[in-house]
Amino acid sequence: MGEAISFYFLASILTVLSIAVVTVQKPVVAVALLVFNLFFLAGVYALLGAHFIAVIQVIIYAGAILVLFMFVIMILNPDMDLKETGDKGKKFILFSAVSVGFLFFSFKMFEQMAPLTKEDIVSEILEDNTYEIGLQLFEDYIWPFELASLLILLGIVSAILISRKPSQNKSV
Amino acid sequence: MVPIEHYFILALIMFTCGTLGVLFRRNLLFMLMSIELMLNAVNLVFVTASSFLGDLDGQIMVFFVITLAACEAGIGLAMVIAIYRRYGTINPDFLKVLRG
Amino acid sequence: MDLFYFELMAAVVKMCVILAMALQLPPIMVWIERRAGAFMQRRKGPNRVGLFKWRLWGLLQSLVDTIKLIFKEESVPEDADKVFFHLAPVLSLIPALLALSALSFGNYIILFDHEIPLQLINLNVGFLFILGISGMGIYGIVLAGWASSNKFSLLGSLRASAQMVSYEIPMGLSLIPIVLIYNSLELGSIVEAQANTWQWGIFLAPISFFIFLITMFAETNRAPFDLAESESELIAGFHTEFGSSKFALFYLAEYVNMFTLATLCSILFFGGWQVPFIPHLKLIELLGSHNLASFIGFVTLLLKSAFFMWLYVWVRWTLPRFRYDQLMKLGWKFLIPLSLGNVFVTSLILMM
Amino acid sequence: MNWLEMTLCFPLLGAILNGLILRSESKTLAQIVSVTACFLAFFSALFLSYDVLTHHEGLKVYHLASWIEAGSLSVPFSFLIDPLSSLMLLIITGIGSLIHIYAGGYMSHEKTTYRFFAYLNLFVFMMLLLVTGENFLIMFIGWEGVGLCSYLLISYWFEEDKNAKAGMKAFLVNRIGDIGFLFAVFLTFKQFGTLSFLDLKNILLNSHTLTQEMQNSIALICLLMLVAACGKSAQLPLYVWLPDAMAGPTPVSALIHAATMVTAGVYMMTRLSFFYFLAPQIMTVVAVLGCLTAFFAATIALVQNDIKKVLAYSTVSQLGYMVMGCGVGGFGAGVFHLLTHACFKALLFLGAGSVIFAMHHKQDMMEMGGLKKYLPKTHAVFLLGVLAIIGVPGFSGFFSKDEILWKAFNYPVIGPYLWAFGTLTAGCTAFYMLRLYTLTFCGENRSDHHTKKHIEETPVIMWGPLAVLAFLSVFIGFVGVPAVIGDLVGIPNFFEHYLEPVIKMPHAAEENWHFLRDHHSHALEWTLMGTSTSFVLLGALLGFNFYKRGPKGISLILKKKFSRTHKFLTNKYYVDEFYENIFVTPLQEMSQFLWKIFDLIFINGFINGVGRGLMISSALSSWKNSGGLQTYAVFFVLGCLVFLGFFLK
Repeated sequence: MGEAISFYFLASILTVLSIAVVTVQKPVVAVALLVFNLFFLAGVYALLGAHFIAVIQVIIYAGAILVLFMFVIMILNPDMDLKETGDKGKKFILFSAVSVGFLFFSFKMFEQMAPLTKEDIVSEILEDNTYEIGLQLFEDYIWPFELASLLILLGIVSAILISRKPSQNKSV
Repeated sequence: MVPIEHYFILALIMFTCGTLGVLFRRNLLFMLMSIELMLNAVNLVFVTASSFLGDLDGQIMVFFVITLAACEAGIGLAMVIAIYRRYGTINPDFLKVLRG
Repeated sequence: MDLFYFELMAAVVKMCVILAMALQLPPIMVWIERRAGAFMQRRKGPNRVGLFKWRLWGLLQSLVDTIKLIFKEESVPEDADKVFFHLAPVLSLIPALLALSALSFGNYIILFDHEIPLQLINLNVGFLFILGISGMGIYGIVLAGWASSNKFSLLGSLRASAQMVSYEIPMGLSLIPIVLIYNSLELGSIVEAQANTWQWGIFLAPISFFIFLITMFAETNRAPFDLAESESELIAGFHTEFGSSKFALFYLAEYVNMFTLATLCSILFFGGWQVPFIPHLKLIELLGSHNLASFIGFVTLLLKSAFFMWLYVWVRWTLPRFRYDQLMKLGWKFLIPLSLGNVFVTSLILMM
Repeated sequence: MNWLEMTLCFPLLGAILNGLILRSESKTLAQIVSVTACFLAFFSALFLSYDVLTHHEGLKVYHLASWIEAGSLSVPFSFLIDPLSSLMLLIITGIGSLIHIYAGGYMSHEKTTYRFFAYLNLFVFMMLLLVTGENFLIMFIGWEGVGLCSYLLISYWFEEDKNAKAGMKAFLVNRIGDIGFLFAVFLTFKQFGTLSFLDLKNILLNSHTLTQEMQNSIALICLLMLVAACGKSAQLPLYVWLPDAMAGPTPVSALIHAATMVTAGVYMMTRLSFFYFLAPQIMTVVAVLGCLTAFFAATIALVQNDIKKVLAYSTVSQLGYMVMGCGVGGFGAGVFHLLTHACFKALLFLGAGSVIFAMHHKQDMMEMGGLKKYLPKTHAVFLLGVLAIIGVPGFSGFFSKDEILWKAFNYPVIGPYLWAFGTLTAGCTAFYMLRLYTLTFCGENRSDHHTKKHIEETPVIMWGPLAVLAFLSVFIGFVGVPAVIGDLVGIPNFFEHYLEPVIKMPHAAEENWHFLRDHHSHALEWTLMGTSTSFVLLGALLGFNFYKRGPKGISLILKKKFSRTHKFLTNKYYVDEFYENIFVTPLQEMSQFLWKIFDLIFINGFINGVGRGLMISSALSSWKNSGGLQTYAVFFVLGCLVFLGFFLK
């Protein structure tokens, strides 16, 4: 009961926020809304019993990635040109096409999705799964995990290289 | 008990919002944020499936997706800065260097 | 159903207690800071405001200040982003209070045959939650600086957020040895594992403590890392434009954050609510009362936290401020490698 | 390494060394390399011939490697050494060596000569391939190779447009003959399934009767080969390239366009004599063609003023003799004339070269005269050459020419006419050779003062080879003294005997050629010999007397009297103009037409149209290549949706 109420509450907020994120005018507002969005999404994760993922979501997504967005917005000119450009008619046609495509696609998907049976649903092991996640991560997924660390390293280096101002003296 | 479809519908709404944002917002920052939104929608599907099926693989996948998202955001934003420095705009309509 | 309402009521009571504690913090701490500063600098400090003829060492000065802050006129800059200008103090306070709610203040007490843990929300991800939530506090600061449409504010908020993001990494890394040693993320079980005084975090993971202590200061933007609000450079940083109760909220958030980290430090490195040299179970045996033992534990934790709060003040009036590049260099080039090495060495020792 | 490989590889090695590796600026080095190569080849050829003729019963096939193995077609790198090819080997390498030496002197004023010597060596190599090849394709390599070298050497001084054009002309005219050769090769393979000379010879010699189809195809092969021979040996109507080929350096003219390459046709016909015997009607064509060429070229030579041109037409005329000799069934006589002609024509060319060299590359006889006292040695050897070519009894030309005429007379039906024309040609030959000699060496010197001052005898490197050749010109004829004289003085006819194993008549053809075995009265032969000799002497006398005082005197009167004939002859019967108008101009106009209409409009239009169409279509389609990131993304997403929709149905 409580779970259902929480879910629909969070879901309605998330829907509104998701739409708002892509429609608001100012990037800062969008980032703030996205933070809330992710925060509430973490709530949904917690509701699903994925506490570790929820916390990770908050720490990394909300606490780090979106701070980066915030930084970039502040480093760039706050008064930057935010005008939407492009042919309105063409955009509208394409917009409708994509929307209709998504609607059609989702309709078909739900139509064809095999309903979950009671036997499929297992939720016992989900309590306190941080330990299991750790075990799986370091046993079955050790190579992907190491590759992910490499990816992060590459990300750091390339981000620095790309965004670095071309320095006058080559010693730097 | 909330049926699994409702989680999926929520994910679908978020994903659609993200896609439309990527496709129609004429601003690189908004495009990146919309991509984050899309990734999160996917994460939600993973976590939901993982939770309903009692399989932790989904959550581990989310872990990796978040890793990827961190890199993506870092590099993407670095590129946004570089592009802004170079062209003075982050509107992709003005960045048609590869125009045919 | 009874249980549900009982737990609900218990939670409400706990919330009130925590909120009250949080609200009490700034007045007391402000008074302590001013008095301590005066004491260290051989001044008098605020000592006049009292009740009738009792001066009470100027204790009521804070009360008066609070009243002044609340009743002051609110000023909003013309160019400010109104929504975020009003939202920013709240955004910085909420994560602080949320983090506070996840702290474990003591063992459970037994009321009406129900065990009530002295912790508002018990998550199995424990202090990760606290770290994440306190990270969210950045948004309050950043948005505050941005919404003020003031150069100094913007710079201050950029500095603050960069600093906090940078120091979150060594802080998180410094806590990994604790997780490895006590094999848990839950604060309650970590404290229980520190029953023996020689198994406190400070003894088992001294380097972690060292790093945590430094990052504690940096995370709360306290001196010597108070570059975000350094008066001499940026006037007052991100809260230059904030006055009256909004300013009070920032103050509140800062002290709550300080208190959260101080308590966390006590819990992780100094045995939490374990009385030194008397394990909790033994204390229960000695006193014969569960509730009394828990209360003594709670007081012990408060004392330990108070020491760290004092340490904040002490350091603030002792050390000069860092330069910004020194700050970054310390964070990225010293603390992160050190904490990584610490994790490595600790894991190595634990494996052997 | 056996002698054959050495014979073949030395000239090639010389060519590679000179042309590709050393590329030396030094004339001496280049000459030493090439002369050494040629001499080594000559000695190898000597040993090879000796070896084969004494130890292997005059026939040996060297199989070096396999080349083409495709289905039933098997073409190995195999070489045939028999009396004919060893004779050719010796002529080529022997005279070639002498000319190489001479060339060193003649080319001494050139800047770099390594190119010249490399070509020369390459030519020798190709010529050796041609004459030693055991099958059609090896022969064809040589055939094409000598054509290439001839082209390269004719236009050796390619800076002058005239020379480059002459080379081109030679190359193109030869192409016509080469096509005949190729078709003949195809037809041979189709008909006999083999390209090996020995195999073919065995098949045809041992077959007693031939089907009509076989005879027809043999006739066709012979005809096509005749076309090839016409191209290479400068017979009517393809002779036109040879006079122009005189644009090349004189040693080249001596080696390629007198002694060796142009005789390839005669060699080839002799090599394929077993074919030709089986196609008597084609043989008639061959004989008539040779006779006509001989007479035709001789008449043109009567009035030419360029010393080399006279010799060139003389060469064409002598080649006509050889071909006529082959055509009347006297392959031995043809080859004998080939041998003697190689000696005295090389001598004459080199002598003319010496004159030209001394006259500082002036070739007009009208400006010469009286060189006897300036160039005594050259004069002496040149005179011997002249006597040899006109066929003064006792000199080599007499024996070979007379044998051909005698063989021609015996040919049924048209034989006497052939003989009559041949004799007339001999008279003409005597006339123009004496005219040449008189204008060049006798009388007063007509050159300008400047040239006169510098005329001096050529160095030993040039007149040395001439002396050797003069010796050969005089005495080489004695190897083939006709029976009627030989019986008298007791010298047998070595040469006929020598070539006997090569020229064998197939059984099936014997009835057509019975006249070859008929016995004729010696009196008739003596009579004919006397007649032709008197014609020769008459011609010589007239030639000497007419031009005794240079171009003035009687010759001028005659020239005026027969001015139209003279003009006609001077312009070489207008053959070049005829070809120009009938073939070249229409061809050029057709090319122009094809270029303007077909190339420019159709092909270019098509190519450009494709390009323009692409440009238009890409311009049309580039709207989608807007460079707009999000436009791309939209279509990407739509595509994904379509894809998913397809799977979800």
